[in-house]
Amino acid sequence: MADPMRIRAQAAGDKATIRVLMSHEMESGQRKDGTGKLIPAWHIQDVTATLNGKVVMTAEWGPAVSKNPFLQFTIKGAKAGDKVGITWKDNKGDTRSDEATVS
Amino acid sequence: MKKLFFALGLIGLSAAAFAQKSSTDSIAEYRAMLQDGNPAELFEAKGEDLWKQKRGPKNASLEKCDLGKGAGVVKGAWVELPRYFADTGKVQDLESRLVTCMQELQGFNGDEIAKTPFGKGEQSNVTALATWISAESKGMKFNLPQGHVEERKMYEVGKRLFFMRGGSHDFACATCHGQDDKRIRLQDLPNLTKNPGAGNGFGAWPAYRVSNGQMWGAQLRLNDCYRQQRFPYPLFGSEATIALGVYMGVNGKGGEATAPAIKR
Amino acid sequence: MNRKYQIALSAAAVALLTACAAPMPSSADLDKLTQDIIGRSFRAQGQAKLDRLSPDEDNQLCAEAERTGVSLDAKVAEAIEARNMKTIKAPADGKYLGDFKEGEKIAQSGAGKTWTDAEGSANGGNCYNCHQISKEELSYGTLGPSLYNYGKIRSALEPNSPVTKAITEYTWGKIQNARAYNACSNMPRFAHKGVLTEAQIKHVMALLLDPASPVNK
Amino acid sequence: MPLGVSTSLGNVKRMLLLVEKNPSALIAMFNVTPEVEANFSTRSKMGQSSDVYAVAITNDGKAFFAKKEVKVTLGGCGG
Repeated sequence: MADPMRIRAQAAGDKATIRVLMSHEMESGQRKDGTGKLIPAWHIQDVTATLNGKVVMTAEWGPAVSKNPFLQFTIKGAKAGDKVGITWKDNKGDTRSDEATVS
Repeated sequence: MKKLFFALGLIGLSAAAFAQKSSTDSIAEYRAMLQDGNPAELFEAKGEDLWKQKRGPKNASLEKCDLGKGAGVVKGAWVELPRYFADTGKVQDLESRLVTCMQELQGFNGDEIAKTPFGKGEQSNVTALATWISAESKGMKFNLPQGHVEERKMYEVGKRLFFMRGGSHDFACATCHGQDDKRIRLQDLPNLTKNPGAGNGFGAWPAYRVSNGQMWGAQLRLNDCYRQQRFPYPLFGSEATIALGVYMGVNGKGGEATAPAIKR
Repeated sequence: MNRKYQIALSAAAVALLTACAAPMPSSADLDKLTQDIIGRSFRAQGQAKLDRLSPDEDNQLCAEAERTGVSLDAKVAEAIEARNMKTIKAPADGKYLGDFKEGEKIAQSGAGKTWTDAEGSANGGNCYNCHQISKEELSYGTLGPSLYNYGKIRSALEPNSPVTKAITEYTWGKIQNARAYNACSNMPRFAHKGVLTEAQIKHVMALLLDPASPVNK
Repeated sequence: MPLGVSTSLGNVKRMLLLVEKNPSALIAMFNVTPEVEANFSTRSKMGQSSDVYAVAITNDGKAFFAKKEVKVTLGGCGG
């Protein structure tokens, strides 16, 4: 199973800034291994963000997002104590969900 | 039919564009943008778990490991390493000391770990542990002990190694890191013979490298310096690498620990 | 009586001093310890063999001067320069300039001679790591002086002029073995240490001295 | 390479980040809801210097874009 994400959710005024670090190889499919064989692409495809269980953002990613991806976005109306959930799914079907509380 | 509007100013795209400004400004902007989310945090979390987890043939955690400030004391340990350890009779840096603890407390084979390539197996665990332990000293000031004669000897050996010219290109560490305000390509080179360079340079590793997505400990940092210096391969935890650590760390006394940093 | 007392006192003072200083070895012993540690700390890997750890006399002298901050005795420096001057060879066919476009590629490349480079693969010159050269390349280092307009500002672009001849020969020698001109130069000795071939050095020469090279625009 | 895209436009449905010279040019597409700001940051691999595009697509199907040239330079040893 994939390693946990690091999610920081910080409220300021009537919104919260969400910063996420995900643990993933994000193999581009363009690199070759030691024997010259192409390493198959392996990357996060779908990202979903929820606020207290309700979907507020979805994203589709290509293989060119950096290894151990970083994502920052802002949720309107989120306040301290709210739960922010992030789920990613990669092209091999592996998935990971983590949650953080807005502070 | 969709219409395409040219709407610069309505949409902002931020990216450090090297060509459009002075290169120094662009690089500063690029670095500032990186600071926001340092994937080293992922390794810190892993390292903390590894410290507390019961592992190895003896099914023990590392919570009794003595990093120099007493069994189990993590905070502030890193800014006093490398230092002399009476139980091994050696001056050890953070990574070599961790291997000692993994051997003594958890029953791993220390020689096997030292021989494992960087980023593989238990070696990647050593890096994660070092990342977490260094982060626990973030913001503290370097204060390597020089009270024991072995520590003073290692400083002098480190100094000799730092200035030693060799390999196919006659390079020494000092060739790149012995002067103020120099660059290699666009990269600023810290002067490691004194502060602020020594504290800044030595105090930044372990660091996450964005260009290859790898977490590098101080041992790998030195290893790659020697590679590019065209020297032979320095053994993991070898006395030469530790002596250099003592030399840089003592020169950096009073400098602030910034590890784990994020690098290009 | 008085005298004896004085002697006893000074002996005690000396004893006290040595008690503090005794454990720290002499500089020569530390040199020896460093050699022992080097012997235990490295392994040969790829083309980077252990003989690379045995510095020649030139390197030993320069490293010591740099470490101690005591500059080399003028005579010693001259001897280093004279030794290195002897290694410089004029091009076999008398032609100093190759193709500046090839020279730019060599100046850009930092490849070669590391334990991860395949043995026998082409080496680069690493020039941009330390020098500004063409105006177009923004990513240049500052360890060495700027070489932009190298030939132009030295008035070395006029064919058959004595200035051009002198600058050309000096530049050739400098790239072949920089320490013929500056005993402890940080610049690699490209010909002497087999980093660049004669043909490669000609290309780098052209980058610096060909009137058509972007460097001289 | 850190990349950010933001807009003050209302009624934005989608935001895209593209690197023209990447083998797969589309880096990321964000579906915007009323609960989030049209402002996202992520990081991309870039093999060479290229134009980078940010595109915003509104609910009525219009597309707006901004472009920036990003130069990828060679690093030295160290860092």
